[in-house]
Amino acid sequence: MIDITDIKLSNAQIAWRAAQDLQDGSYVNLGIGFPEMVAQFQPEGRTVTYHTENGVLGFGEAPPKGEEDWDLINAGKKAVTLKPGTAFFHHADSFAMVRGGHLDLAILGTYQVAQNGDIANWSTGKGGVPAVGGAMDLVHGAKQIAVITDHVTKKGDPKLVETCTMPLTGLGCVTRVYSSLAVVDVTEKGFVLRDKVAAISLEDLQALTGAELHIEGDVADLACPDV
Amino acid sequence: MIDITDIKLSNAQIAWRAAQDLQDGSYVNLGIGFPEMVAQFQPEGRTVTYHTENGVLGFGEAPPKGEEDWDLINAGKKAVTLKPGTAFFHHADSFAMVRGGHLDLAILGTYQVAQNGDIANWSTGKGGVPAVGGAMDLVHGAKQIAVITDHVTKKGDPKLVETCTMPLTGLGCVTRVYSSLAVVDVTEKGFVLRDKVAAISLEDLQALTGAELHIEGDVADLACPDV
Amino acid sequence: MDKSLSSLSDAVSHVRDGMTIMIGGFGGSGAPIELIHALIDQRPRGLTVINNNAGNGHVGIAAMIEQDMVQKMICSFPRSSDPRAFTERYLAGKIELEVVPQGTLAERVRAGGAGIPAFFTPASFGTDLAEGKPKEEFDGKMYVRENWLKADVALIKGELGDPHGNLTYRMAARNFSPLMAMAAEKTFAQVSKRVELGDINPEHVVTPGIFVDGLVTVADPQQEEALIQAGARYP
Amino acid sequence: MDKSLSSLSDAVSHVRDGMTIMIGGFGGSGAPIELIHALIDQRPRGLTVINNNAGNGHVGIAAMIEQDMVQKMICSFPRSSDPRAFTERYLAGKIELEVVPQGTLAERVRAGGAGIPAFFTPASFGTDLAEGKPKEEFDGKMYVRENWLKADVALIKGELGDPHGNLTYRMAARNFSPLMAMAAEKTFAQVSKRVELGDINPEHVVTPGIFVDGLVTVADPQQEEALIQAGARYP
Repeated sequence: MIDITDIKLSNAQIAWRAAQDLQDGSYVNLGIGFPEMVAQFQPEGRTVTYHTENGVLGFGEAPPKGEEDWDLINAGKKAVTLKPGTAFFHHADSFAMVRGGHLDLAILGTYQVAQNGDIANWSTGKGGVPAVGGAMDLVHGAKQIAVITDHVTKKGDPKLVETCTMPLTGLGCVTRVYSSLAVVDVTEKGFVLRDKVAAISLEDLQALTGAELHIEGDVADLACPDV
Repeated sequence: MIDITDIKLSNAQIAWRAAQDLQDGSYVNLGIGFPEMVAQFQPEGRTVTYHTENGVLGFGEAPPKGEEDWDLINAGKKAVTLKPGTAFFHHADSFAMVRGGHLDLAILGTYQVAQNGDIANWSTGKGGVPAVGGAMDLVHGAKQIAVITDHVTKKGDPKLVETCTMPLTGLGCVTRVYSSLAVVDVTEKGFVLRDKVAAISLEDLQALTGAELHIEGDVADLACPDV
Repeated sequence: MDKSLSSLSDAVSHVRDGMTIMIGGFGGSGAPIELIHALIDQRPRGLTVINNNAGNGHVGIAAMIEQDMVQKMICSFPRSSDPRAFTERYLAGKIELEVVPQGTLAERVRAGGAGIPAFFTPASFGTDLAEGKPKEEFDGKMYVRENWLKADVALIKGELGDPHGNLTYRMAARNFSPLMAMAAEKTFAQVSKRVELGDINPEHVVTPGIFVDGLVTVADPQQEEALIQAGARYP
Repeated sequence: MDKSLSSLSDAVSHVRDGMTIMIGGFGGSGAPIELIHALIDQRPRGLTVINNNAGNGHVGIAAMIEQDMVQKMICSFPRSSDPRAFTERYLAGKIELEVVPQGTLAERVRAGGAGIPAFFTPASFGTDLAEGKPKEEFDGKMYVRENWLKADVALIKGELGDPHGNLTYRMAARNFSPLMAMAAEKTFAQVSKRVELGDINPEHVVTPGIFVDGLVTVADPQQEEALIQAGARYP
């Protein structure tokens, strides 16, 4: 197995890379946890309006510690803030936005993503208490569904796979993967490699990926600042 | 045929009689046209909150001529007024109130009502332009569906019938009929006579009714003031 | 991000021949008269129009019909006061009509906006309007299955609008507009007053800006009901 | 007509053993802590509770579970911070769980309130949570059929409330409460401020009074999140 410890992107760098693709004027839902980090790297000069499942559109960043208002939280139950233009609405309206295809992009974490766009990100299938939250709605909601993830599990198993082996969240949903080693699109023909970190060879990257990586035209360098 | 010209109630008197049964604290939808008149006779000391399909709850009476605000209308497109406690909402919420069974009572006009509670009040079936409005929603909406109507058509045909011959609005919906000659409940066994105008005999009333009028206990006098 | 458009004609320029368009309003309350008249100036044809009514007098939707722009009306009540523009063409077989119970119409539009392709309602069960539709019993009561309605463009009228497209509505002028804003590919709103970002209390927003693609300020908008009473005609 | 109640215990006295109750809130935001604690004082048993979560710490719904009042939870996410009251009983087979995707949960509650017995959603298609449910294709995409959810009683928290029961909500504390108010046979709201009839602008009403059966004023309500962080425990 190739040791990628020194060449893979940090979570912050993955979030930074995903943030570079945020479109001006877009409406975006960031999944709870790691995906929330994407907002920190939103490029200057673009207006991105963030949606959260519990009924807020256009909220601002986290307040300083001690100044939280616990009636003003996001889906991860973290405190957020008001911004000019914020709107509140109830949960059915919130998921009308999701299910009705009104979001431009949702960025989610994942356990596995398959070459046909299937995603498994809600349950390890190992017992315990099942909990789904908004995951199964979100994967059908936005025009684009991106995932941000390590390229492999802690044990080194591929997270980009031919077929998900973990319990599915949704079928054929994911359109793009930002991993710690590559940016990959999910297309009709399967995974198409767009960017990879310069320090890894195509062969090694393929070896760490559970399904074929197709090449279409140039593969860009996945270069991220130290964030 | 019995001549009922001099003994039958006027429309205003039918509306007055229906109004006597309005319950304090109830939520009521009055169909467009004749049923709207019921509100004028609401007994003193009772609070009745009126709902209209186009998204207003708790509106007040018509404004003086010349003072209409055409953004503040009822389902009949007549101007109404604000009252303390009025609420506005959109059409889907308005029909959630209707369909969800939140209204206590809807009072509607009708062409025919059958002994099993079927109602035909939206189309004469004679061609022209079909138009249904909220009729088919309202008949399923409220806990009680009352109709106010002449007892017979202009040609003298019964409007309370065994089986509706005109296009149906809904099946088994109507719970009470306030007619120009009687108050009739729709029950498991069919029409049950509650009140009748004193000047008509039971036999004559039955002759003007297209289905059997059952008697359960006393039949009260249908006495109305000159309104 | 500023969704303000410089003119009414910009807003309606997205409407092309053969499109399905939703138009807000219930009678004159909430009817976006200026947007409709700007659309008439551009005269797209073969439109399917979704509104509660089918136009009255000679302005608004009735004027669209008189200009032969409308191929089909989807509405609940095409028979309110002076609907002659529609009635004449309908009886002559020159315009199609789909009559939908008012609550079902509202719910179908909401469903279109909310990504719900079908739902069950008791309305119309046992009537001519339920013919050919799937029926099913739930908890001892019969229901009819209805499908979502979507549109290419929605034209609506708001009261306040901010640069992100957040909207409020004036009194009962709200009616179908928040639903239509959700159900159309593109939604354009005329607003009586444009305000700055932050001027609308976030708790008072009725239509969040995500549902609005463009807005045009029309201060002192015309009221359809008043125009009809005055015998107005467009163009 | 004045729907004000004199005490929290009046409001919760309608809850009987074996009932299904909806409780507003998303985490601590909008959780009607005082109503829940008043309910705990009365200790009805065998309840089915519908909420987004399954309680955290030792207050609110978690405290109900600790008092063995809850037979079943219907929720989307029973695994937020410190859910141990639920988790222990669930793993011991002492409490039932129905996990519902969050958007489906919201829509099922709305459907219950709106008289829609069933609807189709794409959420959960192809997953374990769709097992045994009817599926159907619309416009080339697969959907799952879901049924309405109703309750005997809803307990919610509003910001302003007037004598007719018209309510507003504070910021994101709105979440499920307007839907639950529609879907329950009886809805009781604690409000942070009782105002006079007419004090709420009719355009700003979020839950019209028709959906509310009783309200109790709880000025300066406790915030569940703060209680949990402080390690509070009820009773």
